[in-house]
Amino acid sequence: MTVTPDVDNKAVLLSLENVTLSFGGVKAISDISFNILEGEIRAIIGPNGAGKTSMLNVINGFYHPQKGTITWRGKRRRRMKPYRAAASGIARTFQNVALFKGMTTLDNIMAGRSLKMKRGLFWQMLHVGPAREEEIANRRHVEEIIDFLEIAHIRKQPVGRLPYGLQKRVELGRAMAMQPELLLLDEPMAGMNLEEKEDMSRFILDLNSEFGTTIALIEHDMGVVMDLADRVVVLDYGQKIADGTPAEVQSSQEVIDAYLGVGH
Amino acid sequence: MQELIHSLTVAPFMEMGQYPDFLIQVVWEGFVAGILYALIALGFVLIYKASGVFNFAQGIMVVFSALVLIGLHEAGMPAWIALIATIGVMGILAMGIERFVLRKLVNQHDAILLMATIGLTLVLKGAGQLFFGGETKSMISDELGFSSGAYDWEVFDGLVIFQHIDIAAAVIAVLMVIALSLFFSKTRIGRALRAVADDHQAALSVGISLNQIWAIVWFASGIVALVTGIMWGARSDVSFALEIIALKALAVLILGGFTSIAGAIVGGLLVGIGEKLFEVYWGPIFGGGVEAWFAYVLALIFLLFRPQGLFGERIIERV
Amino acid sequence: MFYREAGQYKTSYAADQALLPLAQDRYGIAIVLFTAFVLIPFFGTSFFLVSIMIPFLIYSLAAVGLNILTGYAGQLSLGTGAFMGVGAYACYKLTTYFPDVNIIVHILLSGVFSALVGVVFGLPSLRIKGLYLAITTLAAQFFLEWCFLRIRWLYNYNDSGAIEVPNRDWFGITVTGAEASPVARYFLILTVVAVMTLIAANVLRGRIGRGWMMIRDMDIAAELMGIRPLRAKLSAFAFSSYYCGVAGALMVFCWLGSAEVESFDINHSFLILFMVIIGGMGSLTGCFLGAAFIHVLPVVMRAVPSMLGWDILASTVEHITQIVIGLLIIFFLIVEPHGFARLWQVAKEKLRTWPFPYAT
Amino acid sequence: MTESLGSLPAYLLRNSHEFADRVAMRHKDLGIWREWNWSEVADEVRRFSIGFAALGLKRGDKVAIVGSNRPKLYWAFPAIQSCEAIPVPVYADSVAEEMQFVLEHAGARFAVCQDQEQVDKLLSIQDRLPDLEAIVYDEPRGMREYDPEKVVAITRVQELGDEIIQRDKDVVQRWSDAVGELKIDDMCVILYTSGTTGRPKGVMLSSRNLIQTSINANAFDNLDHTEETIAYLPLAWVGDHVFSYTQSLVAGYSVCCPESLDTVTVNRREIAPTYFFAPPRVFEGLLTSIMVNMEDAGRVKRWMFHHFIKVANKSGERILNKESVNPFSRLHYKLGDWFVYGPLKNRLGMSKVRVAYTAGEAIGPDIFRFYRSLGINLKQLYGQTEASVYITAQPDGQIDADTVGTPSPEVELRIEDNGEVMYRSPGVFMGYYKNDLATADTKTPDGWVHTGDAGFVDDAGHLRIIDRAKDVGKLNDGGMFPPKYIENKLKFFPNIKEVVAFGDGRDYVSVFINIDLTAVANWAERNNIVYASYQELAGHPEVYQQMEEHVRHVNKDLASEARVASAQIKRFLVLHKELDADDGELTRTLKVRRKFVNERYAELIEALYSDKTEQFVSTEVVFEDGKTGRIDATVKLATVELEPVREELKQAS
Repeated sequence: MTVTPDVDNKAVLLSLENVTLSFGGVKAISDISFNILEGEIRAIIGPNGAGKTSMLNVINGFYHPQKGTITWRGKRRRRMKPYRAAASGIARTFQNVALFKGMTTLDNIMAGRSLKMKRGLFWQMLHVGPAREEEIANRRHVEEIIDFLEIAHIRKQPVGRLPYGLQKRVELGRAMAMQPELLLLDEPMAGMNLEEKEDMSRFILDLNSEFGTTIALIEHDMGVVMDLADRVVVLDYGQKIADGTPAEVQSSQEVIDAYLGVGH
Repeated sequence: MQELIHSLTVAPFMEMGQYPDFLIQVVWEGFVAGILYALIALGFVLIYKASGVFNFAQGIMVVFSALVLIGLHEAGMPAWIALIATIGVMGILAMGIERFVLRKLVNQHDAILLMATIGLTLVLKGAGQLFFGGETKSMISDELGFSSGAYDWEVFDGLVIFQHIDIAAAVIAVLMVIALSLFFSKTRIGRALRAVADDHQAALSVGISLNQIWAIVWFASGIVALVTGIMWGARSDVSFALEIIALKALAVLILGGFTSIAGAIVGGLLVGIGEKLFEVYWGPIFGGGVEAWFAYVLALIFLLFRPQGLFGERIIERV
Repeated sequence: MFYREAGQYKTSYAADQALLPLAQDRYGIAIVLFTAFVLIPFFGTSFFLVSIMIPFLIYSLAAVGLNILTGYAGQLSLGTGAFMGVGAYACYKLTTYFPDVNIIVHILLSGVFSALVGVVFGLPSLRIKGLYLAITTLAAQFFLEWCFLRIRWLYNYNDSGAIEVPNRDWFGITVTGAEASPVARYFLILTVVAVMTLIAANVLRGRIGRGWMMIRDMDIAAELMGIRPLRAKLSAFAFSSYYCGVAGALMVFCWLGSAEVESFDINHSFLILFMVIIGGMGSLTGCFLGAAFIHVLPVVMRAVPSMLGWDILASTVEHITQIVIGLLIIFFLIVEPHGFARLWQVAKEKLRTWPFPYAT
Repeated sequence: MTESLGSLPAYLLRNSHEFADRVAMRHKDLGIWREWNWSEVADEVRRFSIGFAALGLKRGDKVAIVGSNRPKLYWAFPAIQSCEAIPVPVYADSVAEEMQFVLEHAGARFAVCQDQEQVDKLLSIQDRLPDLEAIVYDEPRGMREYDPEKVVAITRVQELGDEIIQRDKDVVQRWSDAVGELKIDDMCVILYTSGTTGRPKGVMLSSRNLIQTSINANAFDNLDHTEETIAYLPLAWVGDHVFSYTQSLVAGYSVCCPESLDTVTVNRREIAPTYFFAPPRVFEGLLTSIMVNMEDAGRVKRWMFHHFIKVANKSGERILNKESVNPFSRLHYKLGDWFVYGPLKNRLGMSKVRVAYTAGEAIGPDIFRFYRSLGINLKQLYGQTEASVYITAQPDGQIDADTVGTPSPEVELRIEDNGEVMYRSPGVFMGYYKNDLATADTKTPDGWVHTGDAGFVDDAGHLRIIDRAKDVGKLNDGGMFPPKYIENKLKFFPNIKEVVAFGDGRDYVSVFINIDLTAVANWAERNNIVYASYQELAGHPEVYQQMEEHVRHVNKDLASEARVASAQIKRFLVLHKELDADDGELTRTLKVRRKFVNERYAELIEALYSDKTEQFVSTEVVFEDGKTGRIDATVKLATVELEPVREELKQAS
């Protein structure tokens, strides 16, 4: 198994080697290797049940593969808890929006700042001095995200009542608030109309170019993937069947078979 | 220190070996208590299985049904008529609960349904005290035909006493479980009830509405409660303290799982026998009264190692 | 309608994030505080203080404690009564060992003990969720009740098995025990409750409170945002139990005067839970509304028959009260599962958007 | 009369001393209102200006300003003016081609843009703008990869200014001196009028025009430095220029920029302006949404609302005009104020409004009275870019929905024989930039300006506008045909959005009607009327029936007025598509381009003058994404019976 060589001499941010994950004998991912380069937009595609979401779950420490190694920033990663993955700079969004329904847009995005806030109970109780300064500094950061995502008008609305497209946007904002090095997006455009998809694509591209955030995304809309991604990895039945630039992947016979054959 | 370890680990077992007749007696007592726990737990399971409602009021239903029975008898009804009338009351109660509580709360969060049954507990408790008084009463066991005698068994140079009522309780419990099993597997309604636990649509195709099913399971668990109440009342007294004891059924459920009838029985016996043994052989070391918390602590410890219960399957969390 | 917001703009995040960003709310709270601190002690009879205000405030504090755990952190608990008991017994032992130390210090310290106990019983929460957790808190309830009964050291080996509160002074005024005047006790409780409520509000709107709510709303997402579930849940248990503990200490020292194990039984746990349900999960205002309702309703119901000249047994009234509260709980769950707090919130929203039906 | 200073930047410097600590500008940015007091604004402007000069800005240069209401763009005006250069604000929503014309015509050397969108628009046409040397922008988002020589951040320009100030301490003094020496009669801004026909014209205004007009306007309404206003109308529009820039500078009051156009309503509520301007459309829209919202309110609340609105109708205006009202009515109104008017004004963010104006078009009398009856001092004014806004305005207490008020201070008014209104004032413009012909057509050598509007002065000395002078036509029977007059009467019905009337040189009057989608859709929903598209809704028989009732109502109105009695509407149709600025049917300020509509819908018009009952039409349209397509429809034509005209009126005419 060869690992794709570095493109443009970009450093490898994350690499998975021979990763296998199974649930009670059912293999969700079998022997997959691929890497994500710093600053790129990497797409993971494949038919339903191909193991895409499991892949993300492995990357952010929610599932622990039975075999294989994960290397993060050149260091081999041990079995870790999701919150440790978060602390090391991996953020994500979810296929079915997983916002904190009882909170406002603002609080949801503030929630993404949890790791950036440190002040202890004493100051929190008084809500003065350092705790307040910290709160305000983070609020400012969050406001910049709100501005970036153009959601100022829903700032103080509870997220539960927002339309789906806006919820997805808030969720992106929440992940952005973590200032991650690697951002995992699980079908960021599922269930959106054309206009919303265009907006979301623009945000993803801007996010990548303005802040240099590395992005790995799962997406079904091939048009979107081809427009956004620098490189694409294709999974089918838990196995990698192609890896390369959008153009390469599109012309791969195996990919065509997987999509047409399965009748996707 | 050494003494303490000794009294915790060695002494109880030595005692058991020394007086096996006493041990048998203790286990039997625990077994009967366990059956009663199991019966209460069975009421929970019936309702939980069919409607997903965690019925906190099961305990008070036991007390309430027993009070109704005694109350009706005191009002002049012959025992058997009173029994049938009580079954009628439990039926009306079940329909009322379905009509005025469950139907209005359909599709609500589990916790809300739980709390509704806590509210129901208060209502039944208040109503029970209002109509029948708050004082302790004794069950009309003689009138219902239970003999108060005992069967003595001489064994290991000692005497083990089996109260007739306890034997009756065990037998009735067994009969009841058999009846319920037959009901579930052989009757149309029973099959519908089982189906509803898995798939609401499937149940509907049998031609019974969800509302009817709820009323039926509440009625069924009402009858279970009545039987429990009679047995319990015959063994001791009918009082509202029973409600607190009934909470132990929750611990039973944790051991046995929320949806398994077999689990409820095994769990009930485990708790019943376990707490009696613990109380008798280890209780004195702690100063007694450990029965009050043994079931819960057992459940808690159990949960830490096997959160899904004895018969549950491991759940894979999905993102 | 009363909310005339036009012209209230914020020029700093501090102002925007203030507890009460609307001027009308600030006036409202000022009026409430003025009533509580000035009008009530000045005009209230001692019956009113002792039978209504003091228990109301203590229950409110306990409800705040439970609401932090259940309403904000999403961990259902049925052991509130026992945690209150830990506070009360701890305070009693502290006054026994350190009779010269100020009673306020003891009351506040006693919460620390219940916080510790809370953490111990909170440990299973990492692996156990929802209803299962409720059952482990039952374990805490019954185990602690047993301790209060069987560990005689806790009540200084006296024969009654009860703890008796000594008279203690603060700035020369007796605030606890039989000799303390209702007004003095009322002031002490009011101050503690007001300050602790403010602290709770501060914690809840900050990093820690947000962490709890994240765990409550979507624990997996919270963990992927870097929240450590164990730490968040245990801190909620600790914080909540601290409040319950202090409420328990106040209950015995400033209200009941003496207490035994029955004062902290499971019925108390339920009582506080009802306050939280009826008041509203996840709302501090709701704690006070719920406590007022659940506590005051029986007092009113007791008073009504005699006022109307009906000759009804006290126990009968009590049973009817029980039925009414039970029905109200069911009614609320059906009509407004989020309790008074939501009703208040909706009313407030209506007043803000008046005359329109909703915000535009 | 107050002695005026010589330039707008000079007022800024005065304010920085006189009102140093008072808030000059607020902007809701990143969730909170950021504030700048006058001395901070002066400092920002000074650094901006000195930096701009360092970029090469010099006397006489034209600088385009493109964007929405942002503090930095407002500061660009004095910064440019203090370099003796001329700011040229451009409508931010105009498409690249429209922008190209203005920038090319003005010969702009620089442009100040709000954000990437505007910068991209300019860069897309830069080949055709040889004069354009550099673009300065406000918001840095997405601007990373542009040529730093040609595209510069305002903050960078200000840093440049700072660096110069650091190096050379005297530069500040020199700058202040230069500001002091600006000539009051020099041109200080060019405002392009969007013009209903033809290319936009650049109206050159001098400092004197703007300053004197502002002093007069402030005096007229007693506006001082305590006012608050919210800036949300296009920067390039003379109204905003005067209300949010020159009047603010002269009076020293604060201007607040909303967070975005989506949040204007909320932001207005937060700020609660004391001085407020909105075109009739905004007031109409607000009223419609109030009524729609109240439909959803509970029974009691709705009853209360309608009851108290009736009360307000009866006595509200009289109370506002300080007329005598009996104590009972006064009390009743007071109650209404507590329950309805106060909260309503609060929701609208108009609780503190002292003076509100509307202008630009006729406002429906009912709408106008509605706001006044709530206690909002809404007034009408009549103005033009060429007059630096003010020609006439309604003085407090002399309000009539049908007039536009008395001549503003120092304005002379006269009516030509053909009914056209002419004026002369200190605000009269210098001329059209690079268009002497048009200047000569509009402005007489002795300073009188043709407004192009027909009107008359009533007995009370108030001006009444009937229509555009050139639009007033003649029917074949010799009767007068004032199209706008007719159109407005119809447009005052809330379910009608736009109307185009025909009749000049015809036998009778007929109209196109555009339904108001919000109002009609709401009605349809409540009456369970199902429709798939705008087109289907517009053609619905019940909609036609409603429209016919409206037309009858208007006809009754017209029949009662001698001069227009013959201009009753005989035939009408409901258009199958909304008139749209993107299709060129409306101007950017959303006025109908009559000539264009005439050509585009010629077949429909002809059909109105035949006995056809329907007509097929196919129209090319531009979609939001810029693509074009066609809409086909068969439009129904309806005929209405005319109202009888009373004999005495006939004779009078």
